[in-house]
Amino acid sequence: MRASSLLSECLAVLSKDLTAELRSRVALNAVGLFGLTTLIAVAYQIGPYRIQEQDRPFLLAALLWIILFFAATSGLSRTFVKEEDAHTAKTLRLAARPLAVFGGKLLFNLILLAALFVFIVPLYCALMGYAVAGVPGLVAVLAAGVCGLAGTSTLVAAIIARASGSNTLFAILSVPLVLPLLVMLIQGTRAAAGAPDFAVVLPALRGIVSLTGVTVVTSIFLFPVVWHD
Amino acid sequence: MTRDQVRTTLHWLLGIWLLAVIAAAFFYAPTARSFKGESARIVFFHVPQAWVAVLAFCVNLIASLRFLRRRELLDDARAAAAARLGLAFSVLATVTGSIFANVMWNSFWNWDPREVSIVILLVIYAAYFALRQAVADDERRAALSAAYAVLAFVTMPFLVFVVPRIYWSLHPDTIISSSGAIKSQMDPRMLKVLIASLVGFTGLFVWLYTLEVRVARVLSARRAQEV
Amino acid sequence: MPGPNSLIWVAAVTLVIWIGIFAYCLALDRRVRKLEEER
Amino acid sequence: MRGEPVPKRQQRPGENLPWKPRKALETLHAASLASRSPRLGPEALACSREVSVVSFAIVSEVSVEFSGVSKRFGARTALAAVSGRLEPRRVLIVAGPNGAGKSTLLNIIAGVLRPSRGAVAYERDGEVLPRPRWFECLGMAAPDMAVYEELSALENLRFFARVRGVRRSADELRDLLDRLGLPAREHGRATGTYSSGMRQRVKLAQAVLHEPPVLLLDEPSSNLDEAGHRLVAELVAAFRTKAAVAVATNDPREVTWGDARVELAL
Repeated sequence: MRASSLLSECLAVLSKDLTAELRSRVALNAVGLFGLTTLIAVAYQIGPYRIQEQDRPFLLAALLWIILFFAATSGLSRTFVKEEDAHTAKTLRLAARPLAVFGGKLLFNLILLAALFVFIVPLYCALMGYAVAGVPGLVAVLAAGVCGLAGTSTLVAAIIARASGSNTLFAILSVPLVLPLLVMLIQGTRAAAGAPDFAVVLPALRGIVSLTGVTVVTSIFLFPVVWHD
Repeated sequence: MTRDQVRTTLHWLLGIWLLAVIAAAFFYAPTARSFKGESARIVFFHVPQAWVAVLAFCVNLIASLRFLRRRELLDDARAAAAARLGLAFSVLATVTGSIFANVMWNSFWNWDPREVSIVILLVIYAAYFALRQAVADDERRAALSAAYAVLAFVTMPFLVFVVPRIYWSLHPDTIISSSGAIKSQMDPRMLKVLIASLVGFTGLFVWLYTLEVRVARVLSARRAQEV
Repeated sequence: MPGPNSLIWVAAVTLVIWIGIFAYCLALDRRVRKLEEER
Repeated sequence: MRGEPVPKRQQRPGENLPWKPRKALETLHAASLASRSPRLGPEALACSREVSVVSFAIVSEVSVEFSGVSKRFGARTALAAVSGRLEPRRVLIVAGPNGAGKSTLLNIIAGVLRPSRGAVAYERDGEVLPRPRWFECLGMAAPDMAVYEELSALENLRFFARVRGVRRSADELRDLLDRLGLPAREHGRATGTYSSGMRQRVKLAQAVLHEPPVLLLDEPSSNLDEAGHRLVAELVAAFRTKAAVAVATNDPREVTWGDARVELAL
């Protein structure tokens, strides 16, 4: 019988993942280094002056999300792949409920992405001379982006960990699912950078939040199928 | 009339029906004012192919959900058969779509939302098959690809409805709206041929689909015998 | 731009393609029926 | 959808019986154990008297019935129509040469693997348990299972206790590790630095941590020294007084523990 609630089990899985990650820093290195190298490469080549004034808003928003998305995909699948490769997945399968594992891993991916965004975005704005008019709007879009990316890719990570576990398969499977999210995020970022008031960001936010909600709810129903044989 | 005789008559009926559709598409239907030149008649083939690609995706979803409930490998075979046909038809739809775009807006690709959603459907099919190749055990492959099919289907509406509307606000000045609008101001004869073509292509899809499922059923029966 | 005679030409090619597909499907259907009879 | 969220359950009677008073029961167990189970091998009997037994308080009894279980991996048939039953207070030995499907059978019984044909049924106080609920009354240790190498033995056990929803204080966990022969100075080091024998003891600890009514051990004393083997014998002896135990092995010493046996051929 379960004396504890689902939430405390999710937090147990999360704290385990965090301590393991802080000691081995597998996903952190992958995500951080990938993000940094692409950012430096882009900033070095383009920098704040080489784009003409009229197409700066489109380009800078799109470039930001390209860097963030590909940095994310290099690290998001680690949490599940490591469990399968180290054979700890079977022990966890026999110890925890599937929803607790999904919750814990989702929260872990959220924190990992939040760390990546906090690290890369300010650097990006500085190196690329990206003047953002509506900072609260941008922060809202970024937060929605963290939830969206983590929500979509957690189940995909679980799927590929049970398949071949390769990162390329993770990118192939998550691209079509993340595409609508990316289009809305880029549109939201462009709007947030353009105008200071918050209302301009709302249409994109509505789209992102509803897509993330639908994806997370579907993933909750699908996760037990993927996690257990 | 045994089932086989019914089936062969239906097949011959479908054959003649599509012959008539092809003939009508080239000779019976006039080219509407908004079409430039004769080769825009390809719309009679492009729209049904896109429709069959989406139909195949729905059949794949239903088969996947049925597999998740009943865990029968035959449902997985159905899902895979529908996905294969869906992939073939979405490739055809993309090719005919770009030819159609080239004729209408003299550029092979100009981000018309209908084209974007068909190509994304193509990418989803490709990812679905990449996943199926990557799993060895057939029970697990069935479960994982069923889960992915359901997840991809859920994000599909966002692709088809939300992205184009947001995208339009970015480029309001594109020349003509998506082919959906053209359909409404077509003249009645063109509409009749298009509907006939839709029915014909759906019949073709059903025929190919049942063929594949019958093969899968025979193979699984043979494997069950060997155990 | 394609004149009427090339239209006939394109229609002919399409008809040939369709007849090929149709014949292939019929042959497939017969082979599957033979397989099913073996069960 | 099959993965429906698990329904709320009522509190099991005596679920979190305080651990401490049971210590008094231990010596009683040791004495009663020695007299009651003649079939145990001589050295297992000797060791269970002077070393304190792993105490436990399993309240409800679970029996497992597997009938006509077979498993095919593509063309290869790993298991062909195996049947048997796991009874509380009895040890079932699953014996057979390597590759005969011992681990496959145990995985199917644990619900981690789905049988191609046949069925497995868990029954607790007359009520059949659905598959998502099996793992709660199950403890398993197998070669293809591992504990988290970045975490120390203590952190591993604390994690498994929390995630299973079982309240265990730090010194109870340390007590369990001591009993399984893990020296106290090792408790804090990451399991990655452990020897395979020590890691096997942590695996056994996580299997018995929540006092499961069903215990599945797959080659429990693999890479264990002589003392380790005796500890496993004692563990099985302790658990057999209340729980259903299945041990997959072809180690002759372990085969003697069994009340019943399932022989798997190649």
